[in-house]
Amino acid sequence: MDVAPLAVAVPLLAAGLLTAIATRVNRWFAEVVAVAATLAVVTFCAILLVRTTSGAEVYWFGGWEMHRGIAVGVSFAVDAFGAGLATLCSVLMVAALVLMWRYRETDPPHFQTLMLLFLSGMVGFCLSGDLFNMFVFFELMSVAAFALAGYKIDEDEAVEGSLNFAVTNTIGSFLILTGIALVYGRTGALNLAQISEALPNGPSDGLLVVAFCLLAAGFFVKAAVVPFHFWLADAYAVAPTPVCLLFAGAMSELGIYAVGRIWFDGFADALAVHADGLRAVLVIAGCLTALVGGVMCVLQDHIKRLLAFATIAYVGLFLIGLALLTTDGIAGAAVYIVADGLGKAALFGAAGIVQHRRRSVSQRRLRCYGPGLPFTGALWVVGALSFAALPPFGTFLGKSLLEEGLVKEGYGWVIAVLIVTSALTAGAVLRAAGGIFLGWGAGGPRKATEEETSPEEEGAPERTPAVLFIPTVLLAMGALAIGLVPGLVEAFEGAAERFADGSSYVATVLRGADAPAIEAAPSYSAPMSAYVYSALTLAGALLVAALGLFGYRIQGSIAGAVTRVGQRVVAPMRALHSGHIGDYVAWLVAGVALLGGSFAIALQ
Amino acid sequence: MSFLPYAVAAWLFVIGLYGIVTSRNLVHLIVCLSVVQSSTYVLLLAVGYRTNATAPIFADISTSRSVVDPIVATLTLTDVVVEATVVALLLALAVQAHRRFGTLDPNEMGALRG
Amino acid sequence: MTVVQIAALIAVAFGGTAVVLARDPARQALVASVYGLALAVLFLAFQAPDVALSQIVVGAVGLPAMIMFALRKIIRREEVDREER
Amino acid sequence: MSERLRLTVFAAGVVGFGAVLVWGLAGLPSFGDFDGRYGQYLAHAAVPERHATSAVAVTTLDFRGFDTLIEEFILFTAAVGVVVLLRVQRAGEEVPAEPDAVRQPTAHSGSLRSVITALVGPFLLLGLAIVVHGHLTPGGGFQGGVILMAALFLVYLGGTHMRLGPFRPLAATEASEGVGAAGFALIGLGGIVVAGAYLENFLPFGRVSNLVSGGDIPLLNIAVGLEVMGALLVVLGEFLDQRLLMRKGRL
Repeated sequence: MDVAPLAVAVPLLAAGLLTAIATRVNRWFAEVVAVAATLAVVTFCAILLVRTTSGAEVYWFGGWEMHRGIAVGVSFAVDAFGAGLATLCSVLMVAALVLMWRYRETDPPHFQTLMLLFLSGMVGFCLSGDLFNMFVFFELMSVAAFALAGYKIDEDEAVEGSLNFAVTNTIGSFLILTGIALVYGRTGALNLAQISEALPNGPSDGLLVVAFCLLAAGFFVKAAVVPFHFWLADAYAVAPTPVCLLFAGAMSELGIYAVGRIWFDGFADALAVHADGLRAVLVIAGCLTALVGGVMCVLQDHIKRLLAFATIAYVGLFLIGLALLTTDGIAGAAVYIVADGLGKAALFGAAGIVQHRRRSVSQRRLRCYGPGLPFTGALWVVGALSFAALPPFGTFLGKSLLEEGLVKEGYGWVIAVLIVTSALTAGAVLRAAGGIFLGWGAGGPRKATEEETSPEEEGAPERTPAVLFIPTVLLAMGALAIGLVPGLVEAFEGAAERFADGSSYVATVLRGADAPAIEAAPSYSAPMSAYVYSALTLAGALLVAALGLFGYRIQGSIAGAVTRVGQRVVAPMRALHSGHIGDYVAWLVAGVALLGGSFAIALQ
Repeated sequence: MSFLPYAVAAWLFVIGLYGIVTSRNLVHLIVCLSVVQSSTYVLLLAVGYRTNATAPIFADISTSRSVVDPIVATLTLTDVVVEATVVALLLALAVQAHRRFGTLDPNEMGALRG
Repeated sequence: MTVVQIAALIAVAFGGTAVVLARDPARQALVASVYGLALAVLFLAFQAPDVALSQIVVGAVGLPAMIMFALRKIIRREEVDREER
Repeated sequence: MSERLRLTVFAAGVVGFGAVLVWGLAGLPSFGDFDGRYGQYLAHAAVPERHATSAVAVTTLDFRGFDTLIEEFILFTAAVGVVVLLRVQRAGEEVPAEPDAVRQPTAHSGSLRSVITALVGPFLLLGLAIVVHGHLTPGGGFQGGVILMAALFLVYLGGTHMRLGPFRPLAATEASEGVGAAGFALIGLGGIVVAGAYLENFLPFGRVSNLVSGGDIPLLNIAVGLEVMGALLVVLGEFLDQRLLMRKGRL
């Protein structure tokens, strides 16, 4: 039996039924239904993943198949990347639902319903092979995400963050829709494979470039590529922790995935001669995103906001990987996405534990409580090391693949960006560890002032509930273990080769052709240089953390001058993240203009 | 003249964005967002239009008549529903924002900085 | 291109502008309702009666109603605040 | 960012943005010259393949029915989202409305009230007609569902008492939206079981122009109508609820 439609239909059905009997549902029942439906989705996605390693699989809804060269119905065209990403989303959803047990005020079954709808939006988006269908799933995912981000409605930040999130992302989806209208006007088709076949027949003109630009810009808003990124930190920092896990671990990455999907399976043939120009533009956008995210990450006091900016930084790295448009780059980005997704989810889980036990997410405040929470601290450090891409974490493999790809394409200098970004984010997380769990920095633990209540006074629990601790441990172990799975990199390289091979995707969808067999990639071992870069990254991270914790002790004119210069660079960047929706939209418009302009120059 | 529908679509997009950027009231901003959205309706329907064709409803016309594209109508129908949903959610957030900040002016909010 | 289409397009272009420039939300809801009707006429002229019907029920009635309800809530709260002060 | 800087960034951006848009739009076929094979194929396949006269309805609910399923769930999500986003005020500082505390006439005069009440019947009929004729003429579950919602809302407006209990029970409206949405998804599953593919038609097509024709489409229209009616009643009800709570707060 085909499981592809069930992966979406089951959570939708569960959501509908939960709401139909909303008044009779208690929390327990809603949770069980949600977890059961999600586990079913995990199973379906895993089956799809296994089945699609040897080529894409197509499912036509309504039984409407190809007819005289026209894709009559809507199709899912599932390949290993789509199925793999869907699996990641559903696994993280299981973790999120377990973490949610602790939330007493989940207003059953509404919260669970929203989570299920969010899941089916993400899964459908990964599996779909039809441009408009992708848009519809994108909207389902977005609308559910807006409501989830604003869930803690009695906090100022949650309301404002969710508003910024909703307005910017909605404009992003209008960009996508405009792009779809352009493509449809040219080709009269909505099926990606059919578009790919029809586009090269038309003139190679502005419409192609602009359509791709608008689609990419729309997905970049979701992925939070600079300068479309402002909303992300606002929204991720305020959402409930289980939701953050999904936002940071999977949703942002979907934006990058979608750009790859529409490029390889839609535009690559028609714009093939411009691939070099596109590569340059996207690599630069990726570097910018990585650096802005990394620097802003170091400046944060709020630990969830810190992780949100780390998410932006990593989106930049993934974009660099995709931008290379080569098997190495894509495989590197994909390994990185999975490993980092688990690592980041573990960090968010640990942040949730800190918030639960200490009733605060501010590093400054947490430091006052002195050393404590050793186990959570250990988890946190594991997450930091995953950020630093140390062996044997999965991120190490992703990063070394990425580095090789960069060298091959003549972008060796970007490796410096990779190292700086990883060092900044890992350093920021390590600094937070020193402050929160060891009470280091700013003169060590100081006595709480009288206005500041201790966590105990605020009724903070004295033990970490197992439902918070166990999923976080499992996620952290997953981030570690994924790097130890034998044959992992080779499998990803095979999948990347298929992902980048648009023409056999098109043949499979339109003509039912079997995908050509590909040679198994030679067994991979990271080169020596990767270890050197890792060591450099770790050293950089330790330096950043040390400066953050003890930098105030350094005195002297040189240190003062350095600080002043740094302030002058950093202060305006900070000021740009103003929380003002008008600013964000102005940057969004400027970003589209910039992207369109640079595409125009690079692709002509 | 045949560019007019596309020009109107582009204009609606741009003027709606202008409204959003300069808005001093969240409810106003949300309505401006729906103006941007109406740009996509105009564009989609204009793309699928065929001169001298009728609507693809065969209740009282022969099936051989030239008809406009039914797909753009379908896409626009979806779009209209999306508009209703996004506006509803945003209005709910605006009501909450007023409750929290006592104002609808984005300039006077500012729980999120840096 | 027919005269009706041109007229409707121009009405929509001006209508959209008027909606954006109406800065008072309550008045804007009214303008938006008229704009919704103009869009519906345009859709009819584009031979899309289904969309026109949707647009009438959503754009000209549904959305303005939602906006007015939300605004009434907000305005009432402002009144209460003023009384308390 | 200062107002001025914001406007500068926007002004610079919007010029480029407009140029990008125009550059792309210039590549479209001239208005009226579009000749997409896909759309023409669907338009002319609707009657022979499905015995339904509205090609738009067949496209929406059959050829591309899967899009519409997700679209209905978007609306559903928004309704659930609005309930969630406005929930705290129900339980929080503002006192929830109790039925007997808020018995206030909504309409200002009795005659206005009777006019409104008199409109309910025609609205209900109109809404139902639009839903069940969805596969024959313009309109369908969505448009009809909105009108049905308006009819029920009129009942509420015309009611003598502004009691929430009997007129807008959240339970019933949520049940309606849930049943409608789940119904659509279930009909899809029926397609797998009976015909082979998700959302594949499994009912006889009937005679062209008959009220019962078009296979699944009328059934799907009814599901959509239920869902839309319920979802919009939930949304409007939530917004109105807010107002009531406020009034109670002042008492």
